[in-house]
Amino acid sequence: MSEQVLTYREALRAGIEQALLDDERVFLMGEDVGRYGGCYGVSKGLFERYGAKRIIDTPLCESGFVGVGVGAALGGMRPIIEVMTVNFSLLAMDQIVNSAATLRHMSGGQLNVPLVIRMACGAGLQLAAQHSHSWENFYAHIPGLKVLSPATHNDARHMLIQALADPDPVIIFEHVMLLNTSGEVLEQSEASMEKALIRQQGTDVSLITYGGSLGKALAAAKQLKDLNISAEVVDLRCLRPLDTKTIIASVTKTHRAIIIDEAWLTGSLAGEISAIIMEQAFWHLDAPVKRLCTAEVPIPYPSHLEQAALPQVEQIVTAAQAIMAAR
Amino acid sequence: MSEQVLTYREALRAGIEQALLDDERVFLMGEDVGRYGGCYGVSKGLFERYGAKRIIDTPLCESGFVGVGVGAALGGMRPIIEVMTVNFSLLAMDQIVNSAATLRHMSGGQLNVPLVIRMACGAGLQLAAQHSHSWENFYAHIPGLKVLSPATHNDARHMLIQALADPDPVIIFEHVMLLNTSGEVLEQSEASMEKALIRQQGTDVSLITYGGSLGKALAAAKQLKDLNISAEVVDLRCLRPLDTKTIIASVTKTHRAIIIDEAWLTGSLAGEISAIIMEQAFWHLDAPVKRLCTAEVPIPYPSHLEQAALPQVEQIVTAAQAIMAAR
Amino acid sequence: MKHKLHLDRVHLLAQLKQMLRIRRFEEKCAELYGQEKIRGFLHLYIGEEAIAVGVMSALSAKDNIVATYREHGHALARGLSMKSILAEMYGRTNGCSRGRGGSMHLFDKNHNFYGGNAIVGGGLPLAAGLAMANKNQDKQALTVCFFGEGAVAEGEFHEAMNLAVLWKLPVLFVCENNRYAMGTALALSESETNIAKKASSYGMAAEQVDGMNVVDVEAASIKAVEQIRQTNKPYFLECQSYRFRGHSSFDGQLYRDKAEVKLWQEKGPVIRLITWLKENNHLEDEELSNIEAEIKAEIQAAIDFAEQGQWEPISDLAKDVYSPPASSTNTSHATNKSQGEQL
Amino acid sequence: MKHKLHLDRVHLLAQLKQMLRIRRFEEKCAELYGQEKIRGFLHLYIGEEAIAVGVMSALSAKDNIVATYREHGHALARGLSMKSILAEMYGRTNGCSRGRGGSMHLFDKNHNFYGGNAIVGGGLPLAAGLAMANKNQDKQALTVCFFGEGAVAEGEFHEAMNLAVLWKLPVLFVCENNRYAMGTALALSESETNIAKKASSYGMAAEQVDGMNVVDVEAASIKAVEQIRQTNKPYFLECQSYRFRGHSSFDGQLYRDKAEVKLWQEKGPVIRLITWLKENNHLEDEELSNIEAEIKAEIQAAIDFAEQGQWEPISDLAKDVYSPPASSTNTSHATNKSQGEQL
Ligand SMILES: Cc1ncc(C[n+]2csc(CCOP(=O)(O)OP(=O)(O)O)c2C)c(N)n1
Ligand SMILES: Cc1ncc(C[n+]2csc(CCOP(=O)(O)OP(=O)(O)O)c2C)c(N)n1
Ligand SMILES: [Mg+2]
Ligand SMILES: [Mg+2]
Repeated sequence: MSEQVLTYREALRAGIEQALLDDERVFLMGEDVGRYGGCYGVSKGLFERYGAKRIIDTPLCESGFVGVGVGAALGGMRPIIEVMTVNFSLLAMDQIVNSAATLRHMSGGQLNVPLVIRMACGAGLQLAAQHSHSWENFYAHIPGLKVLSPATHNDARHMLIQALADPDPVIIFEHVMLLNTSGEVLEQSEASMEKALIRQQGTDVSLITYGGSLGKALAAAKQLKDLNISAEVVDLRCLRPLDTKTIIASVTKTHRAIIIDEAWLTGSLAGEISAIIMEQAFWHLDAPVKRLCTAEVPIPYPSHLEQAALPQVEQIVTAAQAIMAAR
Repeated sequence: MSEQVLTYREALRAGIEQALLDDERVFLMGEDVGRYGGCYGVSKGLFERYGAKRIIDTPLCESGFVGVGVGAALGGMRPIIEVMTVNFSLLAMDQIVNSAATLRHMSGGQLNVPLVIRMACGAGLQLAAQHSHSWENFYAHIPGLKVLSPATHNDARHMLIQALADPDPVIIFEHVMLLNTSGEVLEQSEASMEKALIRQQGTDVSLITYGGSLGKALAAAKQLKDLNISAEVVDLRCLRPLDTKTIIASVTKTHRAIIIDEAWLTGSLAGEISAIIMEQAFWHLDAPVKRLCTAEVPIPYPSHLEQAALPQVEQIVTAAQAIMAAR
Repeated sequence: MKHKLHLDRVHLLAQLKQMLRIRRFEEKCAELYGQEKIRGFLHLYIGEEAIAVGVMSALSAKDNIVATYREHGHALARGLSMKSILAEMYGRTNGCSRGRGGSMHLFDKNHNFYGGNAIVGGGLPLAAGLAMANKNQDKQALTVCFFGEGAVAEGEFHEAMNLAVLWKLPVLFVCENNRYAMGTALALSESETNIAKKASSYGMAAEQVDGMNVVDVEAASIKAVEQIRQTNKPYFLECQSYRFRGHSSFDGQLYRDKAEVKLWQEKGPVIRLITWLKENNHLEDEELSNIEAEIKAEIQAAIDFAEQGQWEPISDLAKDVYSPPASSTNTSHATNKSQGEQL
Repeated sequence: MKHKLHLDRVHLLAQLKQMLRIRRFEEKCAELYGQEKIRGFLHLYIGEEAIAVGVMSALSAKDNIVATYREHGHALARGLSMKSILAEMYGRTNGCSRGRGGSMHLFDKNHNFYGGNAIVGGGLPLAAGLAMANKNQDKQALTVCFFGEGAVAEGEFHEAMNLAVLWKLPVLFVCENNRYAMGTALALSESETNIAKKASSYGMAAEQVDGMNVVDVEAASIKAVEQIRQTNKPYFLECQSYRFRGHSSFDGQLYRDKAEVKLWQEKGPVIRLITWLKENNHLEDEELSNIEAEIKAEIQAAIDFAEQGQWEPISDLAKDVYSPPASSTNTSHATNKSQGEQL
């Protein structure tokens, strides 16, 4: 099977392009996705190739154009909506949560909202308090939504197509720090979009993570190997529904878990996963599950403070050493 | 100390009235708080007594009037903003999260936003999928905010005053099913607003809860007594910051915990509390912490389905029995 | 597909009957609410019937409807059966939303009736999106979006108006200006109280119409619908009206005078049409009582139907939160097997 | 407090100097960004200097300012020191927001400078709220709110316009219409491209002004400010302008022609004022180079100041997320002790 090395940005673009080619009901809509090429350059070139009917620049009105997307999906289209970044998605949250997510259930199963919403997320670019949020957990809380977090280039390439094949609304989070990185892309996805994947096999401790933190977990696993600690790295991939089976299988094998999550600690998905392990693998644990999350502050601008706020590789390594030493 | 029996609604109103009398910078603003008397009648009579300058009816524009509240707080006023119900608060969430919560930190400590936002919340009135949300967890996730959940009549009476004394933005959740209930009101609050309180002492299992579920936990505790299970009931009161000390003290005493939370399970505050117990009291646990939350569905209209979705007293009793029997 | 305004007797009697169906149905709903057969919020349309009836009679079956929580009238006028509507309000599985939605969330895909939205303003962008889908797929259909004048202050109103005009979307916006949003009078909610003028500031064709006169509403709607079909551009109707009852089941109506209500009741859409028909000898007392009798029977049948409806079993609570899994051929991932082989 | 328009030479030279300070400062910022001294997003105001300078010169020290992420010019023109602004962009504790905010979040309470808001449209309701506080407390101050034409499509714009007019709030809304929101031209974002007309549809006093002409902007601002102080009602200025640089540090500017940019650059506010002054013999080359030299020195001093600034210690990361605990007398709860006694 042929492989390709692409940047994460290119992989996303290739996914969008495939979607546009595969299905004429698909269109991409959002602020500056067209003539500008996307605020992070993801859709560059698509406007020129697919035209204004399929690559739609919207005015600044998040609630408005997301609502239009919901309506268009109801009406038989397959919209890909780009909300530039999750930071602005609060303005559209009512449409996503009160309309897109509820319509099927509250209509007694009559309606479908086959909508995909893409958002950039995460910190690391020194964009400060209003532009650095990790709010995957807000959307992962909502019944009726599915939430994806492609952490690898292959998932960046293929998850959109999987999301579009799903008849229900799917939110995809694209971490800004991944965009410029390069990685391998296969011809197909490695698994259904709802499956967590073991990115590194290990026996001593499970590092459970997603999105922008996967790379950190893998780097930590590498360092831990030199310290004779065998870390298993679980990439959640899908944040709603959670692939509980894979999480529990890993923890019942390693008996220890550290969750790495760029959200603020309190109310993070990391807490949810810790609670799930508590409920389903308590008797298998050799030590309490540990969470490494972002410090509970609005992200400050200077790099040293921003990085101090975020979970880091060294912290994972230290935490893994500590968890191995526990009791 | 003199006591009074009031409905929860009356207790809230008495708190607002005290605030208006205590401080002329205080005003109440929101949709229909004035001439209509508040969508749930909380502010009935205040418009007549305090006039249009202090009891301000707004047009329907949640983002707009909450933003006005943030600005007015910056400008030296002490606004009490009523967002009719948490269901509509998504429309104002950007102002709350990106402005009110960040301004102090990102201005380097120069600015303060002494704002109180009240919202009705919760299910039980058969108002269906768009009007029954329990989203305390969204706000409890945000650094810079404080989040209160008065579950008793005394807290309904006094927490607003405590919130107004705080120089930072505070969100208060008022569960709709409590409004018509009557209870005792003291002349003062029993504790600072950030303290969790033990509402029922016990030794076997901690029932940790807040808001609309406190009554259910207390009812369960009563039934459990007859079953020879001594349940301790922890009323969180403040959802951000969490009073971790009180939670951990209770669990290290009882060695077992059940968290009752009206939010949907995944990503609920219940998960956060379970994770905190995991981290801080793991070695004290005799059984895994259990969560009782709302079923992960948009709340349906018919009573039997709505009630089936919500945590119930019988489930708490059963869960407590099971947790006592574990291992 | 072109509708003409019929001012003939037969048509007017049909319109009267439609309005009376809504009126009598909702009067019964209020009663049933008192008996706790219907629960939750109940928003009555009484006084505003001419709007739904007038607008719906200008539409074709392919057109889409987006309404609010005050939508019994729209559902009835659109052709949803009274049975399925009442059963919905009873919360039974034979209701139009399987009982899941209740009064505020009536849906019927067969009638292109897209709810039943209880977030004020929430339906406006949605309607624009349906219109976009129709336009892009060359369906010769338009979308009608009903909303109250209170929604005009919401940001969604603004965003939807702009997008609809900017993108030339075939939507008919129908603002039901009943002068109050809960207890807030229009003058307290809008700096510009002429809503049609407000709409036209977006470059939209817009007009005010007497929402208490079903003939006027129908005439304006026919014109609007024709123009939309010709131009594919949006159109805005502000229908001036009045809600005779409280906002919902919980409303002391402290914010308005009884005298004001009475004044408006006197020019109500039903009484007005009856009076005109009678004065012009188009309506005999007997005809009217026949209509009333038919409606009464229809309501009784609806009650029987609702009463006989099943409660959804609790085991189905989570059904339809998500669609059933798609057939595996639809997804583009390797099977676990081949994945194992790749690794 | 009443400002008069001074067309005398001294004042015009001062205005020129202010605009040049902004221009040269930002040119240096672009350079420093290239050197990675400044990070994050950097939105340059180059081309639009006449707006901030013209408006600020009509204000008093008590008035409040709310700006956007493109606010270096506003901060400078308002009187924040160049040092504290640059140090902020360096992320140092001697910056105007202690280094926490960076380019997009300049704050200075002493100058009533309330940011520095990076959510498009987010500042509009906030400004209305500040105005409400001023009005209710009888402070003789108004609030100026700057925002781009892109913000006009946001719901917040609509909500804030309505509230400001409805409640008669003393705000001056200044729309900086630089014709693009990132890469989206005005005609693609607004169905009505006359923004002042749009504002006036809310019943607001509104006018368009040439935002490339500092004298026009100042004159219009003085008039607006006077009217606001007299009537306590809002006022709207649409300043027509152009951004000479890309939207931010990451912008290939594929969405517009170089020729278009050049055309606008030729009528730029700085070149225009210089040309006029020179043609009228109000400005000698030497004076200009003196001004430039002063500015150069000021910039160098700012760089030195910023370079010498401290990094906030990591231990202070969470400082000021919340205020320090209030003294216990402020809260109305019994102490733990007395509570124990009660129970
Ligand atoms: C976003 C939002 N805010 C508030 C409410 C509560 N609410 C329901 S109806 C209503 C009044 C709406 O008035 P209007 O739009 O004029 O419609 P009418 O009820 O008069 O038909 C309010 C405030 C809501 N449902 N949604
Ligand atoms: C709510 C929101 N949506 C999107 C963005 C991303 N964004 C930042 S600036 C901008 C363009 C704003 O244009 P305009 O209001 O005209 O101001 P200008 O940048 O031209 O000064 C966009 C889309 C944002 N910051 N906030
Ligand atoms: Mg109304
Ligand atoms: Mg612009």
